[in-house]
Amino acid sequence: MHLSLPLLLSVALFGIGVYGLLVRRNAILVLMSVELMLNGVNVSLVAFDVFWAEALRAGQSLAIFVITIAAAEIGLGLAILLLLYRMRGSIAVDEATDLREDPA
Amino acid sequence: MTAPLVMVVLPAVAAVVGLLLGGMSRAAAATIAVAGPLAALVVAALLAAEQPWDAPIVDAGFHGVLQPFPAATVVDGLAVSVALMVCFVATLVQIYSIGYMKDEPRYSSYAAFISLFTAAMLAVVVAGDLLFLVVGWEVMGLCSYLLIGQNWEQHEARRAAVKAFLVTKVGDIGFIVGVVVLIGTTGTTLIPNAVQAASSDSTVATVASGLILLGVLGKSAQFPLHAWLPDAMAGPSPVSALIHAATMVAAGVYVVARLYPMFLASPEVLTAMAVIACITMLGAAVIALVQSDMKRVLAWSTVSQLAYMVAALAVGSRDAAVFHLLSHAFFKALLFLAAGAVIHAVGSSALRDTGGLRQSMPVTFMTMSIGLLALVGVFPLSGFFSKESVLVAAEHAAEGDEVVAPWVGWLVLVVAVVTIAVTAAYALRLWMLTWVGPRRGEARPIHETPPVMYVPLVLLAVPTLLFGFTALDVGALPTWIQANATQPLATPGALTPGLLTIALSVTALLVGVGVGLRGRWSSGIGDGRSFLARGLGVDAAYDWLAVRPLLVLVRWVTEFDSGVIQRTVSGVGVGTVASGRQLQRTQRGDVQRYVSAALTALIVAVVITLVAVAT
Amino acid sequence: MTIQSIDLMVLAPTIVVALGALVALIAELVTRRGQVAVGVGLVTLAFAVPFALAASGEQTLCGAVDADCAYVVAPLSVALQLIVLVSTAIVLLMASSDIAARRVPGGEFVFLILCSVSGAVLVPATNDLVTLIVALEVVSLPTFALVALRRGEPRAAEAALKAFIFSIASVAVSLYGIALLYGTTGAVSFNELAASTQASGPSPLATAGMVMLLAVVAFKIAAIPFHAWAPDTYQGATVPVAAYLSVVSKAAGFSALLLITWTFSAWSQVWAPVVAVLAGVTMLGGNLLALRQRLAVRLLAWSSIAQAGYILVPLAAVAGRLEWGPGVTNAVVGYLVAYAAMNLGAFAVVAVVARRTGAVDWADYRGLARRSPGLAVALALFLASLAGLPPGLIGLLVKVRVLIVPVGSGVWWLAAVMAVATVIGLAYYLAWAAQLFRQPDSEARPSVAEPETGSWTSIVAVAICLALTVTFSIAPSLALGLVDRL
Amino acid sequence: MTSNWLLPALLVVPLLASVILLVAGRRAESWATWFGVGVQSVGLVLMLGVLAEYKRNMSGSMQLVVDAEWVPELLVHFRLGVDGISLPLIALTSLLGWCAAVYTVRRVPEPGRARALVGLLLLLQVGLLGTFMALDLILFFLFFEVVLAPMWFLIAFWGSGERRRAANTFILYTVLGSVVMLVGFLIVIVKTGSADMVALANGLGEQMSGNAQLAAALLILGGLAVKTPMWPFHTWLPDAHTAAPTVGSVLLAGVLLKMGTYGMVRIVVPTLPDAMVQIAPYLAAFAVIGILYGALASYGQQDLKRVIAFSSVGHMGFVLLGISTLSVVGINAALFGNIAHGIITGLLFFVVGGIKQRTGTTAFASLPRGLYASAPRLGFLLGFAAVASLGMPGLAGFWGEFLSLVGAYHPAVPEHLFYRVMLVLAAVGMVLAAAYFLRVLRRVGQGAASQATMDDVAADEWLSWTPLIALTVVLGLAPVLVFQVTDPAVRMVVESVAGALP
Repeated sequence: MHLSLPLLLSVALFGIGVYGLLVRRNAILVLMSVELMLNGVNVSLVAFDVFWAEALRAGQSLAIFVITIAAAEIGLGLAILLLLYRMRGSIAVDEATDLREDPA
Repeated sequence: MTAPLVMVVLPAVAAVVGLLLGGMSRAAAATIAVAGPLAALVVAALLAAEQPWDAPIVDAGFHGVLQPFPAATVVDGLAVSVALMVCFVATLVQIYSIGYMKDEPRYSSYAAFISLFTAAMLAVVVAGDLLFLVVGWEVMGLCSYLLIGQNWEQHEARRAAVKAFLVTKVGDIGFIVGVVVLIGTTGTTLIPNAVQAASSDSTVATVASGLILLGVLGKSAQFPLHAWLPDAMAGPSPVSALIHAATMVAAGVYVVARLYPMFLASPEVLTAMAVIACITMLGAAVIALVQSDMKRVLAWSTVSQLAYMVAALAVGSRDAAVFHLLSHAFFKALLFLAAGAVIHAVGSSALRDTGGLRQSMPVTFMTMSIGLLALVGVFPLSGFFSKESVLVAAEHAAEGDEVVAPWVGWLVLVVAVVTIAVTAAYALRLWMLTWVGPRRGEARPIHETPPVMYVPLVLLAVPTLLFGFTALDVGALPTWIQANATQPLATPGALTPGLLTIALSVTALLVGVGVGLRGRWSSGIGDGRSFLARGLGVDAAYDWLAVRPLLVLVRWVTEFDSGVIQRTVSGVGVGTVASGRQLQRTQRGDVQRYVSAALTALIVAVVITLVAVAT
Repeated sequence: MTIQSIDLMVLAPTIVVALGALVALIAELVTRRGQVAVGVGLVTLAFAVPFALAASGEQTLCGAVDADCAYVVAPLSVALQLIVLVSTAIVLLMASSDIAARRVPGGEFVFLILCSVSGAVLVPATNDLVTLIVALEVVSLPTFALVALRRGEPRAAEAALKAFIFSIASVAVSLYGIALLYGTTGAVSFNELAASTQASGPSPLATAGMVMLLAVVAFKIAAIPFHAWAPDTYQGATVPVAAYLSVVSKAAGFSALLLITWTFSAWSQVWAPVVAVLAGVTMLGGNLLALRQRLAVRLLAWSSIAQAGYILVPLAAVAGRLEWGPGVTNAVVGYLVAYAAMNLGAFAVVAVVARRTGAVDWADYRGLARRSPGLAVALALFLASLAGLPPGLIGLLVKVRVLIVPVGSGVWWLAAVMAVATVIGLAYYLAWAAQLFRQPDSEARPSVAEPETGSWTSIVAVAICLALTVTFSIAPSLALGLVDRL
Repeated sequence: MTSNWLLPALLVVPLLASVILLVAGRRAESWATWFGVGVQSVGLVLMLGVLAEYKRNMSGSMQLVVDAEWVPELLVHFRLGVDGISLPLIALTSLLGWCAAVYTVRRVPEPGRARALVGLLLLLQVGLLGTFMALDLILFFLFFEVVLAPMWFLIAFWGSGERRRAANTFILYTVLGSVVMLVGFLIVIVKTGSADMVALANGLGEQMSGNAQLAAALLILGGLAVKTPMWPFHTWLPDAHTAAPTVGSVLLAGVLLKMGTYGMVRIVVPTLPDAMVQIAPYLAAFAVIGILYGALASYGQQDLKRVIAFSSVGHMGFVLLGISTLSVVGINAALFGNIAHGIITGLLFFVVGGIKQRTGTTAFASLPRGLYASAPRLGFLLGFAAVASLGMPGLAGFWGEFLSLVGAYHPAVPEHLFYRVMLVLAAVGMVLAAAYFLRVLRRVGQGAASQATMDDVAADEWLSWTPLIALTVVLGLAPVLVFQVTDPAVRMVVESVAGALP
């Protein structure tokens, strides 16, 4: 299989992730879309690792690290969402705009 | 401290002491005031006594551009004679002022400024260093401003003071730039060396003397910078006598005499001087004819007489000019002091209020008459001889053996003779309106002025009578002026009157008297408002050419400054703050908008870097 | 099978801090008093400093080939570690009164901060992209929790959310960048990457990867356009946490940037112009937005963004004739040291005043000189230093040090932008300083006199910063020459 | 040199004093002003010490040099020294500082707080003296900036009118200028590898390439021009003067403006000769515009302080003209013009401050007339200072202006005809100067006295002003006292420029 196919997949995943990040109102879906982005990265990492196949297998080891990082982020993210829900009653991202500049 | 410097310093010290002890008694102020010029007179006399003087330049300090301790002085006939005159007139004026300014609250500052003026005039007279000359020159202008504005409660005194200072200052631009050119080209500030070097190179001489002439026109009230002198009459009469008749106005002529070799090296400047002198001479005399104020008549007469001196210089005879300068000083000071006495008695200087004062003020009448005769140039008086010497010089030039073209000589001769006639006319008119005929104005007891005022008149009358004879061969004046001169000039003895000139002047005199008598002198006083009386529109010309454009320029500059520059500067500030507010609108609080902005910026960066690296 | 040789002593600073975090958490559970946790925290930090100094020049976590160890301690990294450790100590001192007043749970606070610091100490010594990203994540994640950890302030959660979302987005983008770089060069460790950059020019994919890699750094140092989260988060968080974010996490960001630019110094034509534009925009934008700012913490947020712009200038100057080298790094570290002292000092004073008078708007500082002259003079000095105006000499000297780099390398427009930015900056620093000395207006301000319980520690924090700023002003080479001294 | 502790002492004494005042707390309000006079008097004594130690015959070379490395990373040495160019300015600063201190003893401006005021004046003194003594580019820049904060506080807190805006314009404008100057300095340091002014002046600067010199010179001149102020960068001066308290105006006009022109003579002319030769004619043009513009603008002003502020723009125009000639006479005239302007405008602002204190205003619309009558001595002083300021020969103001004209007649740069046109225009400026000062005297001094009860000059005012009056007369009659000191040093500067002349 030529290297470009997995890369196309990873770009697709990354693109959808970015779209979800910027458009979705629900915070949890935003987190999910970030997961998508990270998985996109993982796919490309593994693909490159197979391509290079060098001694340290750096690509795959980084992929595993990325997975752990994603897990940590989601853990913390959900905690913050929980707090947000308790404080505001809703986890809509575009409603959380109390902190802003007032150019009056 | 050499003798000339002492002469300068004495009145200056008197001035400073007078100012410092401002509030002391009048008597003390008066004694200090008189003591200053008197002491200077003594020193001048001592200097005169020990002539022939050895070294012309008494170098009292180092000179040169960067060590300008400008106290180098020169002692020669010219300097000493004029110094004697200045001290003599100054002392008499101080004495006269004691009486005249009896009820003046600010007498001590008045007397101090007169002493300061005397010091400045003496500085100009004995200056051997160009910078010392400039210092004296400008301080004189300052004192004239201060003294004209002595009673600054009145509006026209304030206006006249400022006008006098600014008009002379306009002339002084030329003077200072001329001195700068002189110092710049010759590299030295010592007058003899500078003049020597300048007269060798004709272009430098023309430029320098042309510029310095501007200053002279301002200070000696010649056309077109003469309009300040008649207005300066707003000052007290003793001031007019000393400053605006005898000394300051003559300083311009003196400076030209001092730098004469340089002027001789530039015929064009001399021709210009001649033309200006003729215009001023005749114009001023005619205007004097229609003045309605006694002092303004004398002021215009002074402008006209100064033109005689400038004309004499123009036609190549420094000695005639200096001779007329000295004689004019005496009789014009006499006339002004006499006029002051009349004003003191009558209470106003307008000719409408005088008339028939012969019996009540005999001494003043006598001295003023002598003065007027001298002014007109009647035989035994000094005025006759000095005017004749000017005519002789003009005739000499007309024969073409002078630096200047012959036609200049003829022009000066003709205009001089005509002016004699007009002078005779206005002198006679003044004499009649003051002394003869019915008493006009409100009747008030007129009595002779106190001795402290008429003694100076008598003392001045003496030189007016006798000074003329010094000009003849037997007299010492011609050799005196030449004595010790650094550059001896035309043959001495040129001052004796010639037959042709005597004939011409006598006929002109008679014509003038005739006109004077026939004119309806009693009713024709006029109110002084007519175009002629107001100085042929020169004041209006000043206004249009200088004052009005200046004010427009000032308004434009202030608007430009507060408008354009100020607004750009504060605009920059306001603009920055406004852009700050615009940027704040990007910070609306929605995190997804933040991230989208960041990512788009990133994409743009990636694309641009790709393009940049690719090329 | 190749076994990695691990020399634990070299990793000591990170390990000590991590252990300290655990001990602090347990101490607070056992003794029920937050102060103890702070005490433990301070002791751990004090303990970590000598280890950091001892580790200079060592390296560990080496793989088969000796060269590419994952953790290499150069003098530069020791300097950055020192900045991080000392700054955190000061932040802890500032936070202790919040902890005492129960506004913030003591044990968790110290635990989280020390975890973050352990990451921050790791960052300067990493030697490959993987460890770098992990270290950066270890620094960032605890801070979001810290921001949210504020009782009685609903907006804290919002602040944490914003910072969190921004962070994960930029990390994801950077990871993608690393993937591309790995894809094109086949290497992850800095040495190999440096070798491959010398070998060949940057391919398009590598260029894209390089620029995307800068995203996480731009987020950490809050450079415009990755800055929008900073003012909201600083305002939402407690003042000590804001101080921590503005100094320690920013220092970690700059450490990462220094390492990245060192690795890719051969491809400087790629990243240098980007950093230059970043520096210019950040300086101008930060100062301009601060001009109309009225809230004290938000103003300090914008000011720290602008200061980040100044610190970027030496790196940006590589776009000109200058090569990457000690001339650049010493300027960056020098400015960072001075910036840490001044900025922490300003935050410390704001912390004290905010706690006592609840002052949020900087107009509430009007006439502070009347009420507590010491604090007012200290704040005035810090603001003068940040502005670069004597008596804040160190602020001026570090700006001169930073300005000399672009002038030397011929990047004229950057020098001009910095000149203009400092003038705009002076405007608002001066406006605030003026408030302090004006006559207090009519309505009575709660007097600052009565000290709160446990607030003496934040006064100590102000004193330390003041001492640091003054000593740096007198002996500037302590700050400017820190790297050469280690 | 055994006595090179003098220069640092001149700096340390006021610095320590201001710190003491800062620490002394509120009870120091009572003795603060006396303490100020004491410290300034010590400064004056130290100054006399420097004058004594100073060897006139070696006036060309640096004396009392102190050199200690301070920040090696920036090549910054704490290097102080004094020579013919800086000695008169340091003396002027010490004297004006003393006069200001004496003046404030019983006349603390409006919101009081004497302790803070005296502290700031002492800090200002440190900044000013430091600027004139520094021999290292960055050190010069540091002291150049030290002056700003105290001056800003003086205007913003003790000023009048919309003082806050004026203070902000002053400090932001000047900081922009000084940062631009800093970039110029950095170019010089980067290109020559040294920041030592003396080495740079003795030829190290000449090795820089043509356009590097030009870039550095333009930047440094730009910064210094804001400070001088040169026309079009002058708009901050009138606002600053109208708003500043009397003492602030005196020091602002008396000494702060001289830092700009001193910087030009000390740094730009000797270090960047090639660039200076190219820039000189433009500098002359701007100078003359400044002279005419200043005179015309001050004629149109409606406030006494603004008139004097614009007159300062005019006088500094003459100083700039002198510098632009790059000739021995010209630069000597410029340095003398600096001192004379400092003394005379300082006295003018003191007198105007006295008038403001007695009448409560300086605006022509509301000023009472007839000052000569209501307060004769104060009126005399106003007249004396105005006459001195318009350049009356025999007083100090004349030599600076006159000799810069003589210098302009024979400039070292080739464009002689252009300079002669400038010379004539500058001379015209003298008349305009006379015009606006006479307008002031006529409006304020003369006329019927409308405010009868006005107390005349008090004893402490006399004490504070007499040194200035005396110096105006003494320097007017014997300008050689200053030229003796400045001439050797100026010849050194002109020599270093001579190489660059075609």
